[in-house]
Amino acid sequence: MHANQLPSRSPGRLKFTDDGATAAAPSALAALARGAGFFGFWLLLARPGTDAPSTPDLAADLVVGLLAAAAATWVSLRLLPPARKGLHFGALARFAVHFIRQSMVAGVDVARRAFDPRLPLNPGYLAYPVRLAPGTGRAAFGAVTSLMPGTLPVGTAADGALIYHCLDVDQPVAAGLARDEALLARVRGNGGGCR
Amino acid sequence: MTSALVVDTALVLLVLGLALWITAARAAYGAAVGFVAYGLLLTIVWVRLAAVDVAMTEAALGSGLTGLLLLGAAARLAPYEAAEYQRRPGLGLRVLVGVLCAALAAGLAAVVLLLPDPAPSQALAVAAHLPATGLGNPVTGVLMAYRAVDTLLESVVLVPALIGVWSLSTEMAWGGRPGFLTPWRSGSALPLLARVLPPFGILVGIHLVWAGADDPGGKFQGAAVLAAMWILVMVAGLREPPRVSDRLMRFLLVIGPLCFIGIGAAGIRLAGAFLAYPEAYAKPLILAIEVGLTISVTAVLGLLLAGPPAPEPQYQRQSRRRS
Amino acid sequence: MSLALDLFTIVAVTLGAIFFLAGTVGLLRFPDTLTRLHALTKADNLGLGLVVLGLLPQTTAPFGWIGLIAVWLLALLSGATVGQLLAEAVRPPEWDQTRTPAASPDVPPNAPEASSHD
Amino acid sequence: MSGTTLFGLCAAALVGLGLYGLICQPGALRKILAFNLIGSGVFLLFGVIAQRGGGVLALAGTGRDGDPVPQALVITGLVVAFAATAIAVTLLVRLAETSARGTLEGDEPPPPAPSGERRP
Repeated sequence: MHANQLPSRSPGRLKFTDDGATAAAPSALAALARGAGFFGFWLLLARPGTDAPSTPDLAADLVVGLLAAAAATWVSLRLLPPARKGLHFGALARFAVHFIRQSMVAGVDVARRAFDPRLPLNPGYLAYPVRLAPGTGRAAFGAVTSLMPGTLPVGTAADGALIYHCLDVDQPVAAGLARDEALLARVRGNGGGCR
Repeated sequence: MTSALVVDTALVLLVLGLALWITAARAAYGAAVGFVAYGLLLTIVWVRLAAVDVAMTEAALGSGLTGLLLLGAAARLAPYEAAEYQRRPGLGLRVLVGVLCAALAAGLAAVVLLLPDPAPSQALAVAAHLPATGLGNPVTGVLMAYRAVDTLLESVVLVPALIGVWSLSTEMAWGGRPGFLTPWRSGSALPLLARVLPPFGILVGIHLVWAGADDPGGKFQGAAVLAAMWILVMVAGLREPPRVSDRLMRFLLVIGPLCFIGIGAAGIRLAGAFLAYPEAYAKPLILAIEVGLTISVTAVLGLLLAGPPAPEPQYQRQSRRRS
Repeated sequence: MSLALDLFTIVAVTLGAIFFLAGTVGLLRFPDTLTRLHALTKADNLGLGLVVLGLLPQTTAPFGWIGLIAVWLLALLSGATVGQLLAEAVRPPEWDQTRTPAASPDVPPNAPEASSHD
Repeated sequence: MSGTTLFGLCAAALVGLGLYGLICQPGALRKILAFNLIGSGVFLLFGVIAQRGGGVLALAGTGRDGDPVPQALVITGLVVAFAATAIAVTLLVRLAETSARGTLEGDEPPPPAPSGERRP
C-alpha cells in the first residue's frame, strides 16, 4: 500500500532497501569526504589537547578518533550509499537560505495563529504528486516540508502522492511545496525534479 | 529558601506527579509514555546529585531502552488490557494497601532524615588509590578495579538474561530471527533518520567509552547509545536482526566477559590476585576489558530488545500484511 | 562590543523562548493532534534556532559554533522524523485505500519547472 | 532542608508508590512498571547516600563531590534492572500469546483470543 516496500526477506546476505542507490559503488572520494567530516565531529566531541597535556595521551586520543571515524564512515556508506551524482553545493547553499527563511515564516505563522484569540485555523488535506523518486530523496523532502509553513506530511496515497495536512488550505500550499521540491532536486543534481 | 532549593522542589513535585500517573493511569500505554518522561526527569535529579555518570546511564538505559521495551510491550498487550482493569482489588483493600505503603514510605523517609551526619564513606579510599589505576574518573575506577568482581558478574549475568529471553521462543522458531522489532509500517520518515543518525551515534558512543576513563561516561553509557543506533536501524527495516544461531554474533556476545575473566585470571599470576592488575599495565588492561565489554553489552542490549526468535513464516506473513 | 553581543544574546534567546511558548500554547489550544503537531514542529524549530543563534557569540569559535549548529540540525532531523511518525500514526485510514482525492493541488504536476526560481 | 534530603524523601515516596502499584494494579505489565518505580526509588536512595558521602572529599579538598562507590553500584544496578525487565516483558508477551490474557491469575477460562495485531 505504501510506496516504500519493506525489506525483502532474503535468507542470505542482507541487501539495501533503498530503491534509488542500489548500484552506486561507494566511491573513494565520498568515503574520504565523509571520513573527514566524521573525524571533525569527533574533534568536536573530544576536544583533544584541552585536558590531556602529554603527547602520548594526545596521540592516543587521535588514534581512537581515527578508528571511530572509520567505523562511522563504514556504517554511513552502508546505510546511505553516496548518490551517483554528487551534491551541488551552490544549490545546497541556496536551499539552506530558502530553508532558514521559510523556517522563520513557519514559526511566525504558527505563533501568530496560536496567540490569536480567534484561533484562525482552516485545516485540511492536500495530495501532492511528488516527483522525487521514492527513497532518500523523497524522505528528505518529507522531512523538510514538515518544517515548512503550514504543511505536515501524513503518509502516501495509493498512487504514490504524498498526503499533506495543512494548517490553512487557503494558503498557496502546493506552490510552496513545488518550490521546495525544485530546490531540493537541484541539490541532488537533478534539474527537473525527476530521477 | 534558595533558588536551587526551589528548582529541586519543583523537580521533586514533577517526579512524584509522573510516578502517580504511572501508577494510576488507566491504560498501560499511557503509563509507559509517562515512564519515559519520568526517566528523563530522574536524569536531571541525578545531575543535581552530582552523579553525571549515573545520569547518562539513566537517560540512555533507564529512560530510553527500558521505555522502548515497555512501549512495545504495552502495544502488544493492548488487546488483553480491557478485562484486566475489572480485576482491581476492592476499595477497602486498596485503602489498606495504601496505608501500609505510606507507612513504609514514612519509615524510609525517617531513615533518610536520621542518617548519621558525618556520613560514612569510602570516597577517600577510592581517591587515594585511583592514581594506581591510571584512570581519572573515580566511578570507572570503582567499576573496573575497586569492585571489579561486581562488574564482572554483572556483565556475565547479561548473557544468561539473553538466553532466558531466547528460551521463550517456540520449538520451531529456534534458530530464527528475533521477532519483537517488526519494522514500522510506513516507509518514509523513519528510514531517513536511521540512515543519517547512526554514524553520529557511533561517534558519540565510542567517545563516551573512551572519555569514560577520565571524564563522566563509560562502557555502559556508550554501549546503550550504540545499541540504540542498532535498534533504530532494525526498527526502520534497514537491517534484520541476526539469527540467534549466528556464530559471529554469539562470539561477540561473550567476548567481553571472556576478556574480563581472562585478564582477571592472568592477574592471579602477574599481580597475585584474581582481577588484580599489574601496576604498570593497569590502564591498557582496563581499556582492553572496556572495549570487549562495550561490544558485548551493545550486542546484549540490542538483542534483549529484539526479543525471542519468531517463526520465520509468521515474520514474513506479518511483513507482507504491513507493507 | 561585548555589551552589544550580550544584548544580542538576550534578545535572541528571549525571542526563542517566546516561540517555544507559542508552540506550547498551540499544543494546548489547537483542536486536534495534527494541528498540534504543526505547532510543535514549526515553533520549536524556530525557537531552538533562535536560542542557538543567541548563544553563538557566547562560545568560542569554531568548535563551539559548529557544536551548537550540530545540536540544532540533529534536533531538527529528529523533530521532523518524530512529527511525521506521529502524523502517520493518527492519520485517517481512508487515505490508504483511495487514490488521489478530488482535492487536487492547484498547480499542475509539472510545476517544479515553472516555479523553480526562489 | 537541603536539596539532597528532599531527593531522599522523594525516593522514599517513590518506593511506597511503586509498592502500592505492584500490589494493587491487576495488569502484569503495570506491575512491571511499578517494580521499576520501586527500583528507581532505591537507586535514588543510593544517590542520596553517595552525595552525602561525598562531603568527606570536599573536606579533604579534592574538589570532587559524590562518593563513587554507591554511584558505581547504581550503574550496575540499572543495567541489571534493564535485563530483568526485558525477561519479565518477554515472559509476559509469551503468556499473553499462549493464554490470551495479560494477568497472572489463571482461575477463569481465557477470553476469546483477540487478533494479535499491534497497535500502530
